[in-house]
Amino acid sequence: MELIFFYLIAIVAVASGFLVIRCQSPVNSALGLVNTFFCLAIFYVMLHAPFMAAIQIMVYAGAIMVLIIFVIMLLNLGTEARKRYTTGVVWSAIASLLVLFNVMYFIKRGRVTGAEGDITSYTVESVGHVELIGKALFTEYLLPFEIASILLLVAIVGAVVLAKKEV
Amino acid sequence: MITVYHYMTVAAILFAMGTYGVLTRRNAIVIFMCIELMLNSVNLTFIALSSHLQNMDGQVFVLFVMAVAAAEAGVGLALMIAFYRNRDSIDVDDINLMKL
Amino acid sequence: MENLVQIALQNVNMAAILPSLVLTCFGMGLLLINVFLPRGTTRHAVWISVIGLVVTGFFVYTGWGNPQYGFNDAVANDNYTAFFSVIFLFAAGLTILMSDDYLTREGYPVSEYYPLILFATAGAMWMASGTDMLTIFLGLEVMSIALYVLAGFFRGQLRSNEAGLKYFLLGAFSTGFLLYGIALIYGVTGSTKLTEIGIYLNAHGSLLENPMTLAGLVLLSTGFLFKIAAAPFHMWTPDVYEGAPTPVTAFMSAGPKAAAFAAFLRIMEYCFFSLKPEWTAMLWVIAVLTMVIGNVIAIQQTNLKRMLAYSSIAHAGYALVGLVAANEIGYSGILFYMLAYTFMNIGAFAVLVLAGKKGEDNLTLEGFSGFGLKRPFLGVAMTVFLFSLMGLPPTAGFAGKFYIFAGAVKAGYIWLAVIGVLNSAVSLYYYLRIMVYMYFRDAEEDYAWVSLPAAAVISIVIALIGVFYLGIIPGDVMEMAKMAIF
Amino acid sequence: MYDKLWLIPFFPLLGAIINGLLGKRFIKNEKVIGAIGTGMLFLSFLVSCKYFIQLLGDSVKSHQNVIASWMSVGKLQVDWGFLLDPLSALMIMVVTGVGTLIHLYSIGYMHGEEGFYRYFSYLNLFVFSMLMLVLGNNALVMFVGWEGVGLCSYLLIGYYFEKKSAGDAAKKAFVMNRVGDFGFLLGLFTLFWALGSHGVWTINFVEITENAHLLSGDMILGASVTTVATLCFFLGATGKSAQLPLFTWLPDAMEGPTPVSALIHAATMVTAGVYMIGRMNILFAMSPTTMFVVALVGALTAIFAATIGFAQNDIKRVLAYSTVSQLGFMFVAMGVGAFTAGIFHLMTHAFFKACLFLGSGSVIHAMHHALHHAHLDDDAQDMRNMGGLRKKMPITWATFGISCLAISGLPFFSGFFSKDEILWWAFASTRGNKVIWVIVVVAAFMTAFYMFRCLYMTFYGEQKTNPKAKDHVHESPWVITLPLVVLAGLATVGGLIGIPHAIDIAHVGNKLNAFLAPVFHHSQELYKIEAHGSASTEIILMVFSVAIALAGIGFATVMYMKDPSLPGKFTAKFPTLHRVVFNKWYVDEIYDTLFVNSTKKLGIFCWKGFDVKVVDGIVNGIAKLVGALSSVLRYTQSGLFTNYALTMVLGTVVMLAIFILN
Repeated sequence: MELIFFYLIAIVAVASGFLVIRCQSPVNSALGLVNTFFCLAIFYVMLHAPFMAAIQIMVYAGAIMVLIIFVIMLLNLGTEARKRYTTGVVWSAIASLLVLFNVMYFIKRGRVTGAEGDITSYTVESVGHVELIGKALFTEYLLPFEIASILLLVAIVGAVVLAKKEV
Repeated sequence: MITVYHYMTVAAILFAMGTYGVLTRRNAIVIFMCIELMLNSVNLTFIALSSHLQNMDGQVFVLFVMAVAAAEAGVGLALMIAFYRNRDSIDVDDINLMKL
Repeated sequence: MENLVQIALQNVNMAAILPSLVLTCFGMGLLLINVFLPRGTTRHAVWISVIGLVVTGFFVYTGWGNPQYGFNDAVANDNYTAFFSVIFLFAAGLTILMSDDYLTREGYPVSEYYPLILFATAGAMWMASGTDMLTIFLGLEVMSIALYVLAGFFRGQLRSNEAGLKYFLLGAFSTGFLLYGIALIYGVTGSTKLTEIGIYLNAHGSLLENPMTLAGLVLLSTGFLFKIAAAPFHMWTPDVYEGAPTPVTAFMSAGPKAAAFAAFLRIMEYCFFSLKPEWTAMLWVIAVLTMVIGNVIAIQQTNLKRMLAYSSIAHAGYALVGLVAANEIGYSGILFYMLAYTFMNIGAFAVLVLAGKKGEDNLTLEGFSGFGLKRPFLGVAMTVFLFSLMGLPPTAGFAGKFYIFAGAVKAGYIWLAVIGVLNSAVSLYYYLRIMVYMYFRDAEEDYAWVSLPAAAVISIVIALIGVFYLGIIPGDVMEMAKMAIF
Repeated sequence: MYDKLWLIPFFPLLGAIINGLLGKRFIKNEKVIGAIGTGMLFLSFLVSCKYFIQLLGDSVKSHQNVIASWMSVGKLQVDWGFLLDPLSALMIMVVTGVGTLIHLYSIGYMHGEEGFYRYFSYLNLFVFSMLMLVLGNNALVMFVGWEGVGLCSYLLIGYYFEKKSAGDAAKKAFVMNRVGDFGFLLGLFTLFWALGSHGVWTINFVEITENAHLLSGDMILGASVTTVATLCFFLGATGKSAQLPLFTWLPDAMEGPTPVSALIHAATMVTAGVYMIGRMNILFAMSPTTMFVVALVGALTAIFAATIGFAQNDIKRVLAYSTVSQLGFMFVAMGVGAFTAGIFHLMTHAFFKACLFLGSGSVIHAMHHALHHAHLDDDAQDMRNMGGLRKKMPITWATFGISCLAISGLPFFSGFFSKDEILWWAFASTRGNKVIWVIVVVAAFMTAFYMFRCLYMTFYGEQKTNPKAKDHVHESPWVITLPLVVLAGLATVGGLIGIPHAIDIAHVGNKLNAFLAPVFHHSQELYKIEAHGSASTEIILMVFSVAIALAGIGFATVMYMKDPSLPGKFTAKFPTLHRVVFNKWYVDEIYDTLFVNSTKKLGIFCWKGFDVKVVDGIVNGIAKLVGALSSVLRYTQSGLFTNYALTMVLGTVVMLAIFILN
């Protein structure tokens, strides 16, 4: 049952991904992308990471995609002139297929080993995912958290500098 | 039974699709969306692995990847707007002033 | 709840992040002060940021020989970090000093420029000091995002727009590969901490045969090789370097490149030391490819910024030789070379900054006709920097190449050293062309006597001193470089 | 003691800095600039003299003076250090001595030139580099000097940068030198690595000499390590010392001012290759193969350049080819194991060739002045515009003539002793070869011939200068003639320090041989390099070589003194010779058709065909090949985002694929 559900979501995710890369209108691409994000959020729930699912919806689908769609609207972009089927496209297709094959090969032959931790699905349910993430962020990952704040500051300053009409 | 490899396979497919999109599309915004697709496939990999390995590192990593994606979106879209103002296009084939 | 705070505080060790902390504080302070500074000039911002860099330098100095770790092993303020921090600080300082007049001349006296450089420097420092993939990744992103903005800083100029956008798209694309690599490594070892990854890989010998490890290694390398500008991930370099504002190009060619080397070297040595035969073989090919492509294409260039961009690709190739050598001399050679390269390359770019006219259309070989005779100081300075880039003694470039190739010879890579020497012979051709134009062609126009901006001259003089100091007495710095590596 | 050795290169450096920084804006006065440049070098000469004398009286013949540590790599320690031994002591004497004279000469010659300060600054910098090259106690310091002299030569050749040919010549010299430098570095790598594999990490010359025996028996690429390393070093020497096939830059280098040609392209820099072989003589001695190659290349260059010298009318080009040819002699000496003779010839050559160049400079100076005065733009360097200058410029004539006698190898002039010793070793040495001896003898004959041709065309016969300018040719001022006289004196008596044993009637002994013995004897004894033969054979050969020289002079006289309007004085001096010339018209014509013309043609063929087409062709061909590759490769840089991203992906895929396949 779960497996069928997984396949269903996976097919939807891949199909919407296909929309992203094939739709001529940027808005349709964007909508496809939003759909992919939702599918991934469902995966996150299935992987016992409900908080990540929420963040996925809020940050990605909520913030980033809105920004993108906003810019698309702002620039009033029409449909993109389709790239002719030049050798470039064929090369691209070959290249991405090669990437796929390579990575699939490595995944199929490779093994996920790794040191296992103690955060089982049971822990997640009893302690709560938000608390686990929060603890991790403010103890183990305090420095990256602070760096992330600088990162966002840089992005804000940068965006302002670039987009403001007058200095 | 769904294993971590199932998720990783889906992620790999999405990653390759994102790559394909980056290589074939001409609209810079769509290219950026394809890059987001690649980042998301990485996120899926991370969370699948994190869940499988039962530690939080992967999930925290994803959180930061999201922050980075947001920051990149802000700056990237600002760059695109600036380019659009001067060139009246955001077709990457029109980024051709400097070459050879 | 109190328990949580205690746990949080246990991990905090301010000494481990002191230099970057000071630097970001100056960056943020400058952002605030900017509001009150007069518009239309950036002079105050220059001096505040220089003070910030000097103060940071002081804290870097106090940290030497006194390694500090903290934040749950996310960061290490050891000698290695300190050495690279000095490189970043010099790169940022020289860049900032040459920027003031340039920004005014080109019509963008925007003070936000300086905090962005400071933040990029701080990002580079996190890359060098990070001992967790996450810290390194975030440092890389702080640096990159600042650089995307800086490359596209002249928002009214199409060239600058193009540079910024191209750099952004390709940079974000390479980030995807880098992250995928980190994810796969995480899957294999279950950690993102460099030491834990290394220990785990070393302890589980069978993992070395695990294709996922290798895939992770390759994808991770892609991300860093992109930042290093190694072939075949170098293609953004000439376009972006040409289009970006010249001081930004100077900064990009030295600071971020060194930062990428810092992180790459640490990752390779901490995590993948047990995979050394594999990655040295891979990098051998890439180093050769990088040197050849950089030098050969540079021959045909007439735009000086673009020529120096190709030359910077070639120099990345030389530095990679040290990574292939993978011994003490090779590694410390990289550190030394990056410092030397910072002085000589930024120096050369500083000369270009001063030589350029608004719009910089005159920065071509033709435009440099007779330059050396009409502007003697800049001419001599440029000559020295070019000699250093060529690798002639007694300049820093020679000592750097000497160490790197000596490392390669010691590791048994004689052919690599030979290819390197042959390549620097090829590189003479285009460096020499600049000199031929500077000294053996008549000036097409009269150069009026112009007084040079003091700050930019200071930056050239510092670079000159650096080039000669490292060339004539490289021993001390090399000793420090040896103490800095692991 | 020897702890002030650094003063020797320091003074010229100081001069270069003072003139370079202050010359343009603050000093301005030519006399002061010239005095600083010359004075600094003279001080350096005095210090050299002091140490030279000190070394003469010292029983220990090798002294090192380390100023500071330069680099250390593992066990390898490289210092900024100097080495004074008989070889370097002799060299510094030559460099500073001849250098001082040429500086003095330059004050007069460069009078009124734009960039006077620049000239002296470069020239001082050159001497500094040359002294670093000579005094360096390890290969890297030598390399610093090696590069430095190349750089200064480049700057000085291009001194008249307004002329395109000067810029091109400068570039050619620099690039060709770099080909040689590549060989030098490669040799250094090989040596470094080979010694390192025995646990000796060093590039110090003294230590190399001490440990060279470790290398015997080592193989690399199917040849012995010493052969490979020394061949690489020799490639370096061919670049710097203008030997086949890298010699074409030297004649072009004559675009520079004449004193520069005298100092750099005759007396000092071009001999750096010979010096380097002398410095590493032990390694060369270990490899008979390399020694043979050196001798052969030297001999071929000697004869080849001599033939070209036949066909030139530019006075400086004749001297340039003559220099190439004489350098060939030195390499023959090195190649047959006559290290002392090679260095000896280096020294005597420095005297007489510097004198010849300065003499030609004096002539050119006068000609230029006269032509300028008459508003003519005839070529001031073309010998066909000269002739009969003997009376106008007596001092120049006398010194030039003495030097011609010296270079031709007339007895008791300096060239006689050094050249004769080379010939003797080529004939009798254990590493010698009769074929090489024959080639060198023919080259010696030709040398005498074309030098006297040059002398006659310039100073004798009717003055062919444009009548308008004719009377404006005057003797040069004292700053120009004084160096000429001193050098001519040295060219006359300089050979007496190396009188060969066979004719040493007064039993003064071969002073030079004894002096240089600490440097060369070790390797000569160890590898059994000696010249063996009876004194009578030596004397017979000596007489033969004198006869050869006289024959060359005779032929030249026959062919270029045939003019009936010869000054009566000369006719009275050589009545027989003149009668022969005067009466034997047909002989002359036969010579002209059979010998001179064909040789001329050969000369022109060699020059146009080989020099210009083949050698330049190869050099340009490589440049073109790289250029073509470059123009193809740059099209990968299409400027399009898609292509860049595609390349990145493909790069990653290839790396992944390689790991799959492994």
